[in-house]
Amino acid sequence: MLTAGVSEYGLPASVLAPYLFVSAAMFVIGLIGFLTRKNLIIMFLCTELMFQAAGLALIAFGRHHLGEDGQTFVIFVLCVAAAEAAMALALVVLLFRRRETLSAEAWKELNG
Amino acid sequence: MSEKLALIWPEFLLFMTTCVVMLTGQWPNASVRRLTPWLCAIGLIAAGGASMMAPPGDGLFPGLMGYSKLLTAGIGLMMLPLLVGTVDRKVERLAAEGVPFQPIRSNGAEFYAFFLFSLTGLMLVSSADDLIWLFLALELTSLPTYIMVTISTQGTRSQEAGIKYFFLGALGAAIFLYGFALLYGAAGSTDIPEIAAHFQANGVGSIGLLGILISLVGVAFKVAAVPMHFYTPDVYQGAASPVSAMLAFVPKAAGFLAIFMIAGVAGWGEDGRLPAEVDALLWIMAALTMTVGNVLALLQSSVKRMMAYSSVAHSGYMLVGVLAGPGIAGADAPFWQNGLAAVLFYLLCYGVMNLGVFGVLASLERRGEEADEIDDIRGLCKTVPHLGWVMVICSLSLLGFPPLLGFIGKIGLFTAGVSSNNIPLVLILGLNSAIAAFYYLRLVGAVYFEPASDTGFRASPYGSRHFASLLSAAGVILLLFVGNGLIKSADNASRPDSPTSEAAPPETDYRAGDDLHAGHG
Amino acid sequence: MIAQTLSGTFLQPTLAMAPDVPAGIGTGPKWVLLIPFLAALAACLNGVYAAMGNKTRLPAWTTVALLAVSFFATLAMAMGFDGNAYTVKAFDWIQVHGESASFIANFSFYVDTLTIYWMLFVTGLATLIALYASEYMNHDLGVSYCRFFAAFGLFVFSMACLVMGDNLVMLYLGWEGVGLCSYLLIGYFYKKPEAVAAAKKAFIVNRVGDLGLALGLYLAYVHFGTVEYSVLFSDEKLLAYVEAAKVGAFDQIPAMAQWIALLLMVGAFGKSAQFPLYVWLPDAMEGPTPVSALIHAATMVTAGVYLIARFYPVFLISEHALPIVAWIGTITAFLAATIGMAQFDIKRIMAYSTVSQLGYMFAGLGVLTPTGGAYHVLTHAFFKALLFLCCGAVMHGFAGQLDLRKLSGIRRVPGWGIVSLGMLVGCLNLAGVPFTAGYFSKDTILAEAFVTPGASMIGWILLLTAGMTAYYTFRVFFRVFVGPTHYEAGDDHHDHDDDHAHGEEHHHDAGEHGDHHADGFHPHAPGWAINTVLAVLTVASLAATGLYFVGGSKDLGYKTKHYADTMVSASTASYHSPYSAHAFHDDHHGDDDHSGDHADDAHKALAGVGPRGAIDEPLMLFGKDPHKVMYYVSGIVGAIGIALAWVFHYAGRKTAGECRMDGVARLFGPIPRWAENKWYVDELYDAIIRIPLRVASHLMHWFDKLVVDGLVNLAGMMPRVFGWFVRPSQSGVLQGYAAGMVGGVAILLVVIVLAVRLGGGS
Amino acid sequence: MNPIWLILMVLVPIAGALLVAFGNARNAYRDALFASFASLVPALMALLEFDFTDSASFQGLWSVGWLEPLGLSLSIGVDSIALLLILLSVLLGPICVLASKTAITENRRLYYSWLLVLQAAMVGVFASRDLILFYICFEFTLLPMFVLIRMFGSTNRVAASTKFFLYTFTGSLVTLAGLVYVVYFAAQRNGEWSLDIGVLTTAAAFMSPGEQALVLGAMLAGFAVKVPLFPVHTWLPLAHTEAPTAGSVILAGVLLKLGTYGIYRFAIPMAPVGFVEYAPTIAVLAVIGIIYAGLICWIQDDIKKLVAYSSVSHLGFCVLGLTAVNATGLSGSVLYMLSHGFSTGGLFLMIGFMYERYHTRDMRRVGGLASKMPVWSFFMVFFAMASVGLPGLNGFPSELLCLISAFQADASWVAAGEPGAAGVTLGPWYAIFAGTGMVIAAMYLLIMVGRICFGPLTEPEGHHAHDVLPDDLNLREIITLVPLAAGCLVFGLFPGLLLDAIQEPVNQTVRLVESAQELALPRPGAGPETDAGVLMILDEAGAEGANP
Repeated sequence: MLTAGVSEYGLPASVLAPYLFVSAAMFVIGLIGFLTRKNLIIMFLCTELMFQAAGLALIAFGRHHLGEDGQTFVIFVLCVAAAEAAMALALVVLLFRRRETLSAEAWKELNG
Repeated sequence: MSEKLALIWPEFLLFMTTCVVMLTGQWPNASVRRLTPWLCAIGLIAAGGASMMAPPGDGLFPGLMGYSKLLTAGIGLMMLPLLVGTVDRKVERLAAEGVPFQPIRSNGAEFYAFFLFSLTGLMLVSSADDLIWLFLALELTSLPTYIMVTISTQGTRSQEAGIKYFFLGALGAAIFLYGFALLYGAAGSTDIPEIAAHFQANGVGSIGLLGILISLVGVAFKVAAVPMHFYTPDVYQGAASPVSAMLAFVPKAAGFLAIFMIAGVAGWGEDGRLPAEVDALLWIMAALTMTVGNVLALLQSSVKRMMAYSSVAHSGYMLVGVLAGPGIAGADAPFWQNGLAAVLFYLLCYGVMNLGVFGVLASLERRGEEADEIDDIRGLCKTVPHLGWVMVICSLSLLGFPPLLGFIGKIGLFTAGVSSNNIPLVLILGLNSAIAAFYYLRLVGAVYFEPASDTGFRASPYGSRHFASLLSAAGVILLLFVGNGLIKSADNASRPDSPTSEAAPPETDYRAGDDLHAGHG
Repeated sequence: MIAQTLSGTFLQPTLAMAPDVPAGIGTGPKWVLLIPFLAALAACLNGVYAAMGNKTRLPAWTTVALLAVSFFATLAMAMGFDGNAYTVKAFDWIQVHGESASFIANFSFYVDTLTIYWMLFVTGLATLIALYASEYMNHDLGVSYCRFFAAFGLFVFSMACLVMGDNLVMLYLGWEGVGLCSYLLIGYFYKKPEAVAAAKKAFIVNRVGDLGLALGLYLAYVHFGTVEYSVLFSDEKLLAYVEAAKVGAFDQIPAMAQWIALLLMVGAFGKSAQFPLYVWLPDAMEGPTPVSALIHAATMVTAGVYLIARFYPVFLISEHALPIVAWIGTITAFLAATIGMAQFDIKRIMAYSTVSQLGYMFAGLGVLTPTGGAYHVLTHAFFKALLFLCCGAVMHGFAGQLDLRKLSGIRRVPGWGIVSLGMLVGCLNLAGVPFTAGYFSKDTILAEAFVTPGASMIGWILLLTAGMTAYYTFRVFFRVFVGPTHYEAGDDHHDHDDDHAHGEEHHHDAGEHGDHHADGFHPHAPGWAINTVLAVLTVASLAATGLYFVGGSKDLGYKTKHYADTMVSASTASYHSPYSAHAFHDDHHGDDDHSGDHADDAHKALAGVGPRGAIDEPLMLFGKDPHKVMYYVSGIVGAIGIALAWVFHYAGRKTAGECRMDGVARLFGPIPRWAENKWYVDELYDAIIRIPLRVASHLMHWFDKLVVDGLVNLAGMMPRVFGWFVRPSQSGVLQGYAAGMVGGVAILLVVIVLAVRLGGGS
Repeated sequence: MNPIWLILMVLVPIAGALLVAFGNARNAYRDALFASFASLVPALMALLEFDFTDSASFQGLWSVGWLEPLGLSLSIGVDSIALLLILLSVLLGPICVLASKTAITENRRLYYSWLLVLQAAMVGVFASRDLILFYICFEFTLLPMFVLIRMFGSTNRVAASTKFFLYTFTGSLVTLAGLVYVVYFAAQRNGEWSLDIGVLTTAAAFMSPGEQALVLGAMLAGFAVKVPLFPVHTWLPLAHTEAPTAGSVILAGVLLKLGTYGIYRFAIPMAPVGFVEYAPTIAVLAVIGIIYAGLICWIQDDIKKLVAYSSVSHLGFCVLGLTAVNATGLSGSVLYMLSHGFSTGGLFLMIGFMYERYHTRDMRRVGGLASKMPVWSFFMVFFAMASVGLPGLNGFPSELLCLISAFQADASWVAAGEPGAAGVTLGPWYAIFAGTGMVIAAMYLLIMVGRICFGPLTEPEGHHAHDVLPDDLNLREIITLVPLAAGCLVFGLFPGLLLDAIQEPVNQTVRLVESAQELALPRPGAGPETDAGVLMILDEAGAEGANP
């Protein structure tokens, strides 16, 4: 599959696969962290991990295809991640002021 | 590059307005501050005007931009009066009492600015022809809404809603980002038409397929489709009604446009169907979404929550249209085969009629608190007749009661579903409309038949909110008379690029007759 | 008087048949429509009177006058009849013109001799009884009086439609119409729950029969493609069947055609109160007596006889229909007689005697003598109307008293002479005393029963029944009209009747009451209208005897014996049994002279229906002409019956309440009580039909509520249940949501991959 | 015929409704009466101008585009059947208004305006020549009825109205799917999207039997509920019992007929082969309904529920006639649609008038009214007799024809060439079992009359005279009843007035079904010539309805 469209100078499939594996592992680790950790900040960091997993995949693919698109994409992803981080911190601070806790489980007034 | 800029004139105009609004929103002079919504309106009108003159884009759906942007501007314009008075009440009251205005305490500037940002994002989604662009546009649509939800009221509920929305949104974004990465990996390009062409030429492949599936479920978060729907009721209920009204439209529209593109990448084949896996995914998602949304809505006593679930259900209806695709005949498919056109038209209908219900809730107040429970709106037709009637009309329209706008919208989905041979799904859609009738009828019954309950809710002093509600009800009825043009433009907007093209298409002019683009020369 | 008119004046024109008549059915004069529509007009006018609040006897006079005109129109129709059946159309009624089959039933009338025969006594008796009722009902002047006469007029209209209708649907209209009027008139005293119940019962039981009639109609339509007599009876298929039936080749007749008669028969059983549908008629006596006389004795209940007579060809082609008719008639005759013997209410006795006599008529039809049946209808109409009217007069005069144990020797009460005389004549007729009309008509049937192969058992039962009839008839006469004079007032049925108020005041309980009548109750002797009517009917009943001797004709190509025979033979009911006792009077056997000449006219072709199976030699009874034998036998049997009644109910009787029979009855143990309780047939029906149905209805109602509606509600609940099921996922916990999302996506992806891969992709 | 009359029949009531809704509450009754009488004028004009010699073709055709991409247009036109049903709807208008004068004392404006809106919607249903327009009107009738029951009904009105709405709405949505499928099929076949009923009818006959069966099932999901056919009837007794008098009259008179009309107009012509195939099944349900509902009537104490169940039973006959799919049956069935409204509508009015005086419908508490209300009792007996199917009144011809049609529609008889046999779907057993319904009808209606009219007078405890109404009917009430009673009598004696008018369209439907049958199951030896002939007939049948 991956051979399709591969430039002869690009990252060969055999080398690409470990990158993708790492990327997938990062994504899953992030996911598991998101699901299991109660602390909002850590949860946010886990989403960052997932973003960066995607970034890693993009870079690997970019190298594979020998295009600049992947790297460009990663730059933008980083920007967005930064923006989200800013928002996340602002929100977390706001919430902490209210409840004096960073536990995600403190917020379940709305349900049903 | 510069010719591409021509495509985003509306966004640019909105962005300019946003900048101005950021300033006026916290101007020390109250009368200038009061101008803010008006400035927003001007910006939206300008953006709308510009979108009419926009040239066809070079994405998968060249005509999509014009319609979507105009739709965005139009619905945004309708929402604007509803947003008035959502934030800064205390600040403004104090200011009116002579306390010096403290910009740091005011949220007005951000609120309007974020509203416009979000709309800008939505417009950008419609003009996206690149995965990066799409990703950024989607994020631009969503990020401001996280803040808007959080600041929409002073209570903890908004903050709870905000935190849930933000975190789950981030999770969703991560998922579709990963999907995008896979897509890029499979096709070697981020340019959407190129990816589509690549897939068409070489087959989708397993990585590509995985990318499409993951992107779709990720974007499904935006439209609140099952299983990404969990946040919806909490967020809608926690946010102030005007913001909920916006959430029910803006991210949903963005999500559907993105779904169009991703599904378009997979391509509706010769037989008009998506690749089997994608088809199955959307089929199951559509069926589950409408069913889960409706059955949960049945159990609610909070109108906002009910409307949130109904919003989930409506996404399910629209997914039927996505499944149907642009029709077997491709660019020549008539409207009744064109599921995408049906979705675009239904988005319009939904945006208009949904606004009314939230508008009514926003127009009822008890010491600054908005109505939420169904008890709060009992007997509204007697106490505040105009709001009561808005509620009746919009509920019936949401229910799909003929001949109101919702029914016309649903007919399009029905015909598209039937033409794409998704008859079981159409039956599920029909039965779900019937389930929906249970709770919409409860709304109608509560406002029209039941005696007023004295829960202390009075008509809101913000006349603009009443205006927005009435506008919505009027739209439900009056748009029926111009439905012809609207359907035609939705139809044109959803015409895919020539399905057999190998690469990015040249600019075509086959939409010359499009009335939305009448001014384009 | 009427009988004389009948025999003398216009009998001849009836038979003055043109020898060569063109094929097909002509159109008659429009004024024939007056006969039914005058009656309808009477009904309408009475309705108007009711609306205007009329409180005089105007409704009665209007009705009598219009019915009289109608009667005279009938006479004119009879006299003007030239032997060719014709139709008169009032208007188009129900017409469906399909591509393949058309259904046509017009509101039009069919006139042949059978129609005339029937209409003569229907309109004649109706006029007389309306006159009677004008006096009888006068305690009810006002809206009720109008109501009575409106229904009366409507009845005559319906009866005219029944008898004169030119198609089965018209017949059905009349059939149900008379049922309605019967319902309305039985329920005339609508405040009495028994009257309401009886009315209801009459209508519903009749409807069961009507269903049979309706189905017969449908089948006739399907098989013959028409329901119009003029087409149906000249249908070649039918004629061919009749030919086949003549030689007994029933296997050549499709079962479908044979079923028609079996279905129509059910209708006839219902309307003519035959077993097992007879239960409504005795109860129908809750209606005012004129109604009982007209509807439930003389006319309506003979509709079944008319139906079978009219459709005689159709019955002939059915292998089992006529035997069943004969047996049902016989069983009914016998059963009703046994019940009649044990009753004490004189009106009920008359009711059971009506049922019994109707059984005779059916038996007559069944043993291949439509003539006998029709003749008995006529004689019975007169004498039974007379009997009922006499009973009515008694009831009217004695404040509703009808118990023969509480009335005695009325003959000697001043003013009751004509009533008693009328009663005597009626009883003589009913008992079949020699040389009365009833004697001759019953004799015809009995004789035919004995000569028809396989029917002799019927003959014996009927003979026994004749004796029983004589007994219970004279039981009434001997107890009520002769003997020591004694009476008690009844519990006045007529609530509004001030005249009878004193009767009520002085009412005494039967147990303590002695044998005097002088404590203030004065019987209310009948007035001129009642007496006139009774007198006319008495004369007519006697004169009907004469019809047995006049009116015979040879114009049909064979010799008919008397007026009824002539009229029946010239119609679709024509049939002369090869075994017929008449054959012995005829110059030659009917077989060879029936066919041929008149074959062009379908109706006459039918009139020539020959033998059912060839016979070689005439049948004999005891080696003699059965008819003559029967003259003696039935005379003797009647005499025995009367003698028994005399012994047990008259001889030595000192009081109204006690007689020798009481002792005799005890010998039979509980049987008389069973007979008095009508052999518990009503209870039986309750137990096997009504109660199970009612239970079923209740079950269905619960089924409807619980299961059918329950399922609907359950289906309505399903979304909600599903909602409750899904709702826990909305726990409000952020990470729960995330887990739901991720889990959901994972499951979705797995399911899809599995589904598509395992499903072979597409 | 000028389409303006059809349009006016819709617009006049709507204008009236607006007048009432925004007028003075005190004048609501008067204005509504005026409007309902005013709409009789176009009705009369339509009747006069309609060319009955050409009754099968659609007249008064008028079309204006609306949502062209969807093919949705406002196109109207009537054949004689539609016209007669429209006239019935319009005729019931003034009757319902008159009957409500004293019964409705609160919210009069709402009541009368919804009543008028309902009338307009009913006219729209029958006048539509556009499938979706039909559906819109069909569904829209739910709303006014829902309001009438919910707002003006008796104690259990909330449950009744909700059930009524949801039940019929659910069924209709499935119907919509079926209808859309037909449209889709026609569009594929013709290469052109059209919602014109005539075009669709022509094309639909070419659907494969399997498709037809599915489409039939979908259509029945809505129409059978509306009829209502056993076992989907349970909403009706509830709705009837709770509805105000006028609501019950309209429900029985017209709204139920929407179901049978739907079957006649859509299910039969659009799925002819499927319909013939499944007709026996439908007929069995109809027959079960006749007997089952009849027996349930028998034991009711609530008089209104009794009459409501009797509607279920009666409509069974109507459906039976349809399933016979022959000229007799369809004529009988259409006749039933027209005449059932008179008798049952009359009964509901009677019950309403009684209810106004006694505030109970329980026959254990009130009865024997003949002595106190003779005029009322007269009409009661009259309408009951019409309902029983007494010959000479309106129930009879239709019932007769429906039963005959079922009886004659035996395939073996047709094959044997019996002259009166037509149709192949049913057979004598259907008529025999349905015929017991006649006996049962006599049973329950006479028992009802016996209890309510006759016997000793029973009045609820503490009953006192109505402060406005006299003991017996007043002039207004009699005037309300007279048209219905006259209808019963006239259409009983002269059913030809209606039968002649509906003959042509009915025959055409039969022709269409037969041609479709041949198309689906070509006889051996039928060459292309025959097929062409069939096509011609089908096209002709469809073309009659096609808009110019």
